[in-house]
Amino acid sequence: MDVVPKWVDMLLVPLISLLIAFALSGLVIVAIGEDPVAALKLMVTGALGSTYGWGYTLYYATNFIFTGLAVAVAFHARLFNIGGEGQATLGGLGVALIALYIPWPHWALALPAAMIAAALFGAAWAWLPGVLQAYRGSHIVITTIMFNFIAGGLLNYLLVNHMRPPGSMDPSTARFPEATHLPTLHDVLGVFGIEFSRAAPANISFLIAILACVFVWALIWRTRFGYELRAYGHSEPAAVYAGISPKRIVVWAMLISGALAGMMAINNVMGEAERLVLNAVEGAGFIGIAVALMGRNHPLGVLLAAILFGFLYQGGAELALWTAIPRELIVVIQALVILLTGALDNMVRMPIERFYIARRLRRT
Amino acid sequence: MDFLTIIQILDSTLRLATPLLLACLAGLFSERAGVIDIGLEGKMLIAAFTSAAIAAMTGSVWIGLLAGIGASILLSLVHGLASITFRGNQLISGVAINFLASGLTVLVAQTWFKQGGRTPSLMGGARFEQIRLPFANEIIDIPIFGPIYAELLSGHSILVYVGLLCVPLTWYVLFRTRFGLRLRAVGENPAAVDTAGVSVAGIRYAAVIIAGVLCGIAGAYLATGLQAGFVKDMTAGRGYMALAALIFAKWRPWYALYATLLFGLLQALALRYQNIDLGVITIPVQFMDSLPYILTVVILAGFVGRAIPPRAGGQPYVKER
Amino acid sequence: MTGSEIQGRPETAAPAIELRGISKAFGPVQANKDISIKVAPGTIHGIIGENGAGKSTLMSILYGFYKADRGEILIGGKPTTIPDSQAAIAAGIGMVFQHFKLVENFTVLENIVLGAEDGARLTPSLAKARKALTALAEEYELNVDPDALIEEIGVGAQQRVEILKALYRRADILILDEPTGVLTPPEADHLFRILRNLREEGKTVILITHKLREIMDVTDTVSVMRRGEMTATVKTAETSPAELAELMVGRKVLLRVEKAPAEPGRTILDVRDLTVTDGDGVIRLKGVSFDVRAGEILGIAGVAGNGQSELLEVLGGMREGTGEVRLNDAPLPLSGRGADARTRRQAGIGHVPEDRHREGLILDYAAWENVAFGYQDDPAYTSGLFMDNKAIRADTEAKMKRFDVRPPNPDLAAKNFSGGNQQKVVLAREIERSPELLLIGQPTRGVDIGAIEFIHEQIVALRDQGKAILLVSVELEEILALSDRIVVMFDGRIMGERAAAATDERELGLLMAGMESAPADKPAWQAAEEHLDKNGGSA
Amino acid sequence: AEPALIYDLGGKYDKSFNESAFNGAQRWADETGEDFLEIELSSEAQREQALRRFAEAGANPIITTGFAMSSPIEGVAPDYPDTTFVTIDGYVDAPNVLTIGFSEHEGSYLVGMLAAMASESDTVGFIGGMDVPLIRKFACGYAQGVKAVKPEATVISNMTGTDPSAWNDPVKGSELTKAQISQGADVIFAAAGGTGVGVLQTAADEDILSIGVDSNQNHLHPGKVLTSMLKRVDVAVYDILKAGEAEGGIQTMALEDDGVGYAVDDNNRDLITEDMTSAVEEAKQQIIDGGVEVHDYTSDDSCPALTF
Ligand SMILES: Nc1ncnc2c1ncn2[C@@H]1O[C@H](COP(=O)(O)OP(=O)(O)OP(=O)(O)O)[C@@H](O)[C@H]1O
Ligand SMILES: Nc1ncnc2c1ncn2[C@@H]1O[C@H](COP(=O)(O)OP(=O)(O)OP(=O)(O)O)[C@@H](O)[C@H]1O
Ligand SMILES: [Mg+2]
Ligand SMILES: [Mg+2]
Repeated sequence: MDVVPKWVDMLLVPLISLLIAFALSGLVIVAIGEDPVAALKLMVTGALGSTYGWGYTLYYATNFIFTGLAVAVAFHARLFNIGGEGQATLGGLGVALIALYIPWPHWALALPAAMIAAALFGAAWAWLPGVLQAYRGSHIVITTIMFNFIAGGLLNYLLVNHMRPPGSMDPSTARFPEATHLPTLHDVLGVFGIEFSRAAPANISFLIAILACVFVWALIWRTRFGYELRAYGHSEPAAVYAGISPKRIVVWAMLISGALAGMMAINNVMGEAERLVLNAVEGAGFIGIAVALMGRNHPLGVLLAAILFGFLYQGGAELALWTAIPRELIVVIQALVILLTGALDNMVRMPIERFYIARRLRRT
Repeated sequence: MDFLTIIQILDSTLRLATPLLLACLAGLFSERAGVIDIGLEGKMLIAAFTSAAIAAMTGSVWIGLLAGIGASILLSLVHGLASITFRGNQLISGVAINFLASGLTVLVAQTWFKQGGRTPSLMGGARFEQIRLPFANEIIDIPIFGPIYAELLSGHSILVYVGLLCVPLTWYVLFRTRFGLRLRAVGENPAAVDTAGVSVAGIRYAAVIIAGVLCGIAGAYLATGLQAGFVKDMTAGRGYMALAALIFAKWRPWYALYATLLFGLLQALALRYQNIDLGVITIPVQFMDSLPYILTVVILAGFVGRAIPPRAGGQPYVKER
Repeated sequence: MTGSEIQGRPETAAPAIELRGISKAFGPVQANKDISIKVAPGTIHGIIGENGAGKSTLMSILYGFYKADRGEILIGGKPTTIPDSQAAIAAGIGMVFQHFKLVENFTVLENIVLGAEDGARLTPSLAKARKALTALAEEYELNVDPDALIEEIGVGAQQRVEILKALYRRADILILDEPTGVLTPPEADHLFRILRNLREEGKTVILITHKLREIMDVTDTVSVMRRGEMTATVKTAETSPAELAELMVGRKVLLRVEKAPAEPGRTILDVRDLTVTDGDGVIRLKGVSFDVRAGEILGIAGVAGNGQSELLEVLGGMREGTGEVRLNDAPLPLSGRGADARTRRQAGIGHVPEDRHREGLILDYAAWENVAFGYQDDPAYTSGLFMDNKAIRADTEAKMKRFDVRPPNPDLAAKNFSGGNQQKVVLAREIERSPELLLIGQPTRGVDIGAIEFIHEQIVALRDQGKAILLVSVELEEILALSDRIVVMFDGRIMGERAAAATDERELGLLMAGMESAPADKPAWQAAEEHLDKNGGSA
Repeated sequence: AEPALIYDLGGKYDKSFNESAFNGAQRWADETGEDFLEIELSSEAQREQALRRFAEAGANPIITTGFAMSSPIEGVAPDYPDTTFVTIDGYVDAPNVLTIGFSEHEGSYLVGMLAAMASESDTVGFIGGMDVPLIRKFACGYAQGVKAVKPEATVISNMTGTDPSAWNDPVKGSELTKAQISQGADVIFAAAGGTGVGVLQTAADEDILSIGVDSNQNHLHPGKVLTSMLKRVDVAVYDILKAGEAEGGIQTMALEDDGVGYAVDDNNRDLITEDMTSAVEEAKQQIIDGGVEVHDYTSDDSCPALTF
């Protein structure tokens, strides 16, 4: 019998964890001699106080939705994909190749092609760790970490030696041609007569990210593959018993996970930078872990958590711009959120469980 | 490549392998006790910062070293709390600790020193000096052996020698002491240790704290031995590389030495040569940089001898569901 | 509840162990409820009860492995707190757990020394233990190679290591939790001899089992547990198996299965030379051949770990093997394409796995999701790429009703059903499809007696429909009661085949130890043990 | 409008290039009592956001350091025609972008002469940051200066890396220094941003001379730093801020405008003899007069005095 009701597990526990993480973050701000209330105000106005702020918040959130979904899908098969970073990096490579080397007449044609390329490249980078896990039992956590570093080396090599335009000193590709530039939320909402900052990078990828949430939900909870994936995640011997091939599930779960992580590139590479730079992923692969943990691996949860982290990111950038608080504060907050919602989960859950058990005993 | 160059490269191999070795042994203690530690990186980083900061403020590198070890132990305890006491996910805890360290170090450094997340450069007694081994000057002219002794073995910071000494020490502790027996048992089957009347949590905390001490030394070496001060993210993935070395070493102390020396050599080569021209092909430096990771994947794939981790690794010890 | 004391000892002697009002809950499960018991010194005290009655929990509390929520422990009349196993060891208690607590890749010696070292340095401790071990081995007929790795010795030897561990720590009170579950009957006999020897030396033994025969054989006193409660403590000499069974279950028990003689038809399953090698390269099945015919139940007897699990798994498509297997004369692929559970189901093989928690069910899935488990491809359950949840739910409701699953709620997660009801869900899923061949492993493990009767009836009913049934059980009684023919497995081989009506436990017991017949020159236990040590036995 | 400053990845306190920019702005702020906005980038992907945010907030001019800002400015500048963007070391062709370049080869030439004169082993070293034409321009000027004094001297040249991490890798700087010392170098010029800190440190530890870059780094190891090749980013920044506004265009700061030079102060006065000073001053005049022409690597991607 479940000790605690579902809503406690899904909502209350993460919320309390989150509050503790924020309280600790507040202490950190006090400790470095700044005013946490002022900092919070600045973050809120900077991230949510204008369409410009929202534009950035949603831009970051889009990245995190993709990487968060990637982690969540793998988690359902009990695979811990730490490789979002590398997979998104490779996704960027795919997008860049598509955007640079094919003359597109219109973004509406370039976008699907870029999505496919991003997904394929990301999936490809997740494929080998998946295969090694499935067929050789290599621990996926370690292999995906290794693949992150290898992806960094590969991209570095390509940008420095092959993809940087002649005469440029900066190891980044040329700008993508005009025709591949994606409509921003300014353009999209403009159609409906809604004013939205033209400067902010949030773009049509956000809508694709929402569709990805729906896709993942249906995949996990409605399809036969999702049924098998979750079964495998709960118990591998049971999956074998039911005629579900663990190898197939592991490889496909990683492929889908990698594809989702790779798709992030349509947002940051194609939608924002419009060229491929080094370290374009900026840790979003890791934030995906926090987002999936907080969102309890449910697409709706991932969406909300991604927006929360988008807010943190944009708010943090504002702090760095207007105060002496370094941007690294956000890294600290992010660490505390991962620690409390992910690893110290039981610190919050145990007392609640004890409360429920005591209450049940009193009733009987 | 002439002899002197080889000596030089091996010399820097030793320097660069030291933090990897210490961190690798840290991971070895932790994982042999069944606690997986992705947070080696973070612990090294926070130790690097704390040791440099305290050394800069007190002028004493030894106080700095102690402070660095202390900071690293603190993060170890967080990891212990999450993975031992509260039976959380050890991987996630490790990831969080790495983030925490990378954020906190810069945040505090910026607050204390206002130098863009670094500490002031360390001078004089705030740094570990190079130690000249006895007779190094006298025998340097003896062919072959002279340079090997005087150039390669002599002239390192004391922590390099500490790191090397830790290898036999670790071996002894693990395989020849009561504590080692219990520690290895806890990593294989904690229930056996528990029912034998020994506290699983106690042993695991001890292991995690030892890991903290070793990471502390590794970090302090980076900031006060190898370099003269802390810079942002100065561990640069060494913790992950140590983790890779640990797999490479199949969780054994002497193999850990060989693995970290190999990775140190790769780093030394990559530092010196941008691209290695082999006539037929040119090996790009990025490949050299990635080689430790690629090798680890190959090992993990089981093509070069299988690496079997401690059986209880990564699982919290739960008696009552 | 009365304490007990045995013949020849003064009643005034303080009980070796007294428990007062022990209660223990695991989350919502109340495993022990207000339990009190006295164990007289120098006796063998049995504790009997159904699976899940709380026996292991109670003993683990005594050994400091779990902490009781309430209650008192008295050792030799003195109130003692036992917060951890160290305290238990200090109080002279040793325990051999149902699931051994050994470090697999340590040597025997290291396992014995672990936690009982003499000083910080290991070498002297090991040397000392080696000496002590030789003495103990001689004294109690407990032979093991001190330098062998645990993973390389058989379960019987492992159990001896566990006993040695306790004796090395100078235990006066020895608890054994279901020690015979992993032993062949001759080995069990030897164990009981050792226990009697220990009693002669004045040691106190607590023996947990759910086998009535063993209780009657060796104990002086017996306590009965039911659903977390201690229902009675009686002198063994003054009770009978029937009475104990009633005390265990709470009502009169039918100890026999009613069934008509079998009418075997054509051969359904034909197995030739079936061999299975596991992931570590160990050969688990060594060229097994047999057949199962329509309308009969073939029982596979054997001590756990002698290849029965692998046999079920390879037939069920859960692992690969070599050899030849034909179902209704059509060959079944044993490796590569088609050697999976899905294909086996399509070929008409139903499979009730040995471990419903590990394999048969997804505990977090709702009942309806579990009813589709393994049949997720069934066109009736799917529409395109999607699952047809409505259809599955409707089918589940029907199946739950026919198998009297309680509560009949398809949306309840499997983990929230009792063991018996969980097993009924699995059976309903597999039997309702009328498979040509039903593989069924440990059908009643962890199931209460009421459900056992129901389950046995269903199995026999399926047989009477003319289906073939392959039954694996470590409960010899169950095998004898259900099977029409019995095959005994030892060390991956078939030791022999008997008609159920023409054999008995003694004969099967020898076969289970790998021996064709009783040796003339030495006692059966010794022959069995030596035989097992030499032949690796089971692991 | 407030001016804004965006520092490149090495950070504002790299003791070198970015710090020089900061110093110029600080001097202006101290003198005028006015304020400026600033941000240190911590990743490639932030460049564009920083530009836009400052532009949105009305900052003007927006001064950036490092060639890597070119491409982001190219993308952002057209959206804010009323804002002037300044790129130091970069190049952007847009009406509202001011490109500032320096004659690094000339300054490097002078410190190369000093290195050659100070060297006893006739072997000197160069450690560059990221391997890009700009840094080769330093190296090439330096080598020409060395050869001008001692045509037979050996110049060992290493680059730290091929990506921006090369600007901030003191360990690598230190290792390369040791390697060059083992090859006989006794004066080493570090043109490598934050990596140079490791070079200067190791040179001081091993008791040889080093040459700093961009800012005056003589004080880092008094008596051990021969001189510093000054690249007056501080002057450039100060001038822009002082003027209050900037126009788009291209501006080069050469030897004659004191845009580049070499540093002499109390920390290194004893290292530089009269002879050295007079020789270098003479060469400086000749360069300004056109009597000596220092080859600029970036003009044709080649160097007469050094092979890479
Ligand atoms: N560690 C545990 N955590 C949670 N529940 C447990 C734990 N151990 C036992 N239980 C539950 O407590 C009850 C009593 O279990 P226990 O193992 O004591 O029974 P038992 O009489 O030994 O049964 P068996 O004959 O199967 O060994 C069962 O319902 C069981 O599921
Ligand atoms: N002593 C007890 N007190 C309270 N609950 C118990 C006790 N023992 C078992 N339970 C719980 O009661 C249910 C039945 O217990 P168990 O798992 O042993 O199945 P079972 O006895 O075989 O049930 P069934 O009669 O349906 O076959 C489970 O939920 C179990 O956790
Ligand atoms: Mg039990
Ligand atoms: Mg039960």
